[in-house]
Amino acid sequence: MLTVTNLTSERDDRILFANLNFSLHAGDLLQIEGQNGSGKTTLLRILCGLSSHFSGKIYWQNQDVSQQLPNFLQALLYVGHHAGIKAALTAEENLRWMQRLHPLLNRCTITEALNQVGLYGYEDVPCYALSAGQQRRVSLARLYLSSHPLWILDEPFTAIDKKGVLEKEALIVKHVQQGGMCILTTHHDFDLPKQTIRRINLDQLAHTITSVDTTPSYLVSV
Amino acid sequence: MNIKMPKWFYQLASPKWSYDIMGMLMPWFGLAALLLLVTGIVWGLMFAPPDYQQGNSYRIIYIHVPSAILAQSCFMLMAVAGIIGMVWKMKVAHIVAKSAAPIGASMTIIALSTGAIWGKPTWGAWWVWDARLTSMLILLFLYLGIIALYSAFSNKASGDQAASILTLVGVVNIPIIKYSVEWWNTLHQPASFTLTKKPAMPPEMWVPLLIMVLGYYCFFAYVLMARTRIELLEREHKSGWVTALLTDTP
Amino acid sequence: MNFLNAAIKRELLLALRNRSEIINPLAFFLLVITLFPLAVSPEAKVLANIAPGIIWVAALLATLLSMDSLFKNDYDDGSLEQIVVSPQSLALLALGKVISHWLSTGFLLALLSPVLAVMLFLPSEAMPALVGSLLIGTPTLSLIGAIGAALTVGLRKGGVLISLLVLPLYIPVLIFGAATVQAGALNLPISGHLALLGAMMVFTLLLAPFAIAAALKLSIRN
Amino acid sequence: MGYFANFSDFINMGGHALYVWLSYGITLVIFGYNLLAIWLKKRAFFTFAKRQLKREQRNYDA
Repeated sequence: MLTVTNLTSERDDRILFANLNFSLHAGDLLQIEGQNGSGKTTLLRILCGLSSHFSGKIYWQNQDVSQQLPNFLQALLYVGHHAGIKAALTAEENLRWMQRLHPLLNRCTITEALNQVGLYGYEDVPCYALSAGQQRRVSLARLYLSSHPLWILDEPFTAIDKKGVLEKEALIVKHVQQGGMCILTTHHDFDLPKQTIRRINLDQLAHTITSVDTTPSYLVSV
Repeated sequence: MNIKMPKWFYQLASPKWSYDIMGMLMPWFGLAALLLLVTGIVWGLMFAPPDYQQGNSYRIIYIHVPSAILAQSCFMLMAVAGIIGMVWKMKVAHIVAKSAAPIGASMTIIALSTGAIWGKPTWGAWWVWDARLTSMLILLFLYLGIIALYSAFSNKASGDQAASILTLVGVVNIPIIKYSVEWWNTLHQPASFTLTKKPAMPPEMWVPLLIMVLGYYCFFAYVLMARTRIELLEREHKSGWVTALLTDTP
Repeated sequence: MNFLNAAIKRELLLALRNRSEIINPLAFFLLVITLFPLAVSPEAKVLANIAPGIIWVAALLATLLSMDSLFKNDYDDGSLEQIVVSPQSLALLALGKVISHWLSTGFLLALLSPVLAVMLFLPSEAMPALVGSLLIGTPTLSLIGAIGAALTVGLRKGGVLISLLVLPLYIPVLIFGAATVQAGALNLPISGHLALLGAMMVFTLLLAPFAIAAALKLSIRN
Repeated sequence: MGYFANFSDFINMGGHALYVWLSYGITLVIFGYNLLAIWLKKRAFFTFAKRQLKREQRNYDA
């Protein structure tokens, strides 16, 4: 269970968002919206502990995340802008290294995961020979491997074809329905029943701050 | 600047044509290299007379001199191929230059090591900062720089351009390096060190040497063409003729 | 412990994938040594005197030269981020990276150094001292250099900065390294010098990985 | 045996055996390396290209 209280982020003296409060329970799917530069990526990086540009508190299992760091990171899968793939290594070597980093990447074998992302037969191809889209799919193969409770995905559907997006979407929904949590940023709108998704729109938040800066932010739960 | 060149020159531009031509020439060069090298070595080692001063260690000349000559002419070849590649936009010329670099480097290493070993009996040390050996060492660094530059670029075309420019700069600098090393050598070299100018070599000495030089050139041509063909295949492996070639070889 | 082995194996695999990366420091080492006879004088006596010092300075500069790319590639393609987000200890990974960096530079420099000693007319009695001091000294150089690399990985012009940060820290290793070779050349006992170099190595081996891990986290988070 | 009286003289090279045979040995090794490098590159390309072709065929049929 992840809880965030009055999170404020400021980058080169520009307030990206302020007093953000939300909490995420098993089975929640949270979509962060906002146009580019509204701090979506920064928010995700703050949650993963990859950015120090913030004030406010983040709790994991009701304890401050800095005390809980080992098992917070154990439970977290972060897919960022960078694919995190070494071009000189083959797809299989990359994923085996990822498994070495994250013991929880154990739901299926690497070949099955690569198969799911449509890279069957590309196991031993060095990633520099793959296209950007294919490299992205190697990185996303982790979603099929992962049994992490918390997924934080930054624009997972970029450079992915229509069919791939639908598959990934189904996978995320399955993950959430099985009691997992997921925070993601994407421009793609899920065609899912409204009540299962919670959204935070950073633009609206920014709007409220600048216009009336005294009122604390509010939780948009639809 | 468009200078009119003979027809075969433009034909070389098409990778498939040069791939086939080189494929035909290779066996001949390979055979010639084998014959020339074997006769040259047998003649030089067994039948040629030793040097009256240095005795039999003089026989190292038959592998040292040809490799030194080849190391320098290979650099010239790379510069010319680089110019052709850049002026006429010929990919094959760039590939020839890129394939020649490692061979030139290996020839320089042969020249260096045999030269140093040859110096041991006469000068008493495994390595001496002699003018020729030092310039050869600097030539090796030029080669290593060019090879490193080729592999530093992921985009092959820009890698070729960059390395060709470095080769041109290098080839212009070779005489300057040679001259300054000669001058540095005379500046520091006490008189006793310089080898007295040997009298002209008798024919039974320079004939095997000539054969060895020709043998080296044929070997160089053989290896160069082999490397160029593989690089051509790698660069053109998306094109039709390579896939056709792949499907019918076992 | 097996995470350390996995990290070392991965780094060595990466180093072997682009072999020309390994040759550059060696060529630089040879090149710097060649400059001295040209600049100073080719006479055996002169060169033999300065040989220990210049071989060690050249080895030090060669190690420093290869420091910049230690973390840079991982930082650029996002794999460093993935390691910071994983539950594995960053210090162990840093140790693995430094060990594999040492194997592909410092160790080879030590093996190549007799060739250079011959070119500088260093008496052959000094060979064991030379190779020994380099084998024990270069790990310390790699460890300290890695701290500099980790501190500057996020900066654009980090390469130049590394030498500024790290060269002062190299001075003790340089002093005792060169002294070992000089003692060896004069047939004096060198065990004392080697012991001191060994002590420095062990000391840096224990502390540097944590400093590197902290520096990496800092660079990733800013 | 040409200039040398017998085979052992030839091997001895008038006392310079070490230098002559070391240099010829190094040259042989480097010539051999050049030939080996070609063979390795050729084999590496063909295995990679053939597998690539097979993969494209499969994707094409799928």
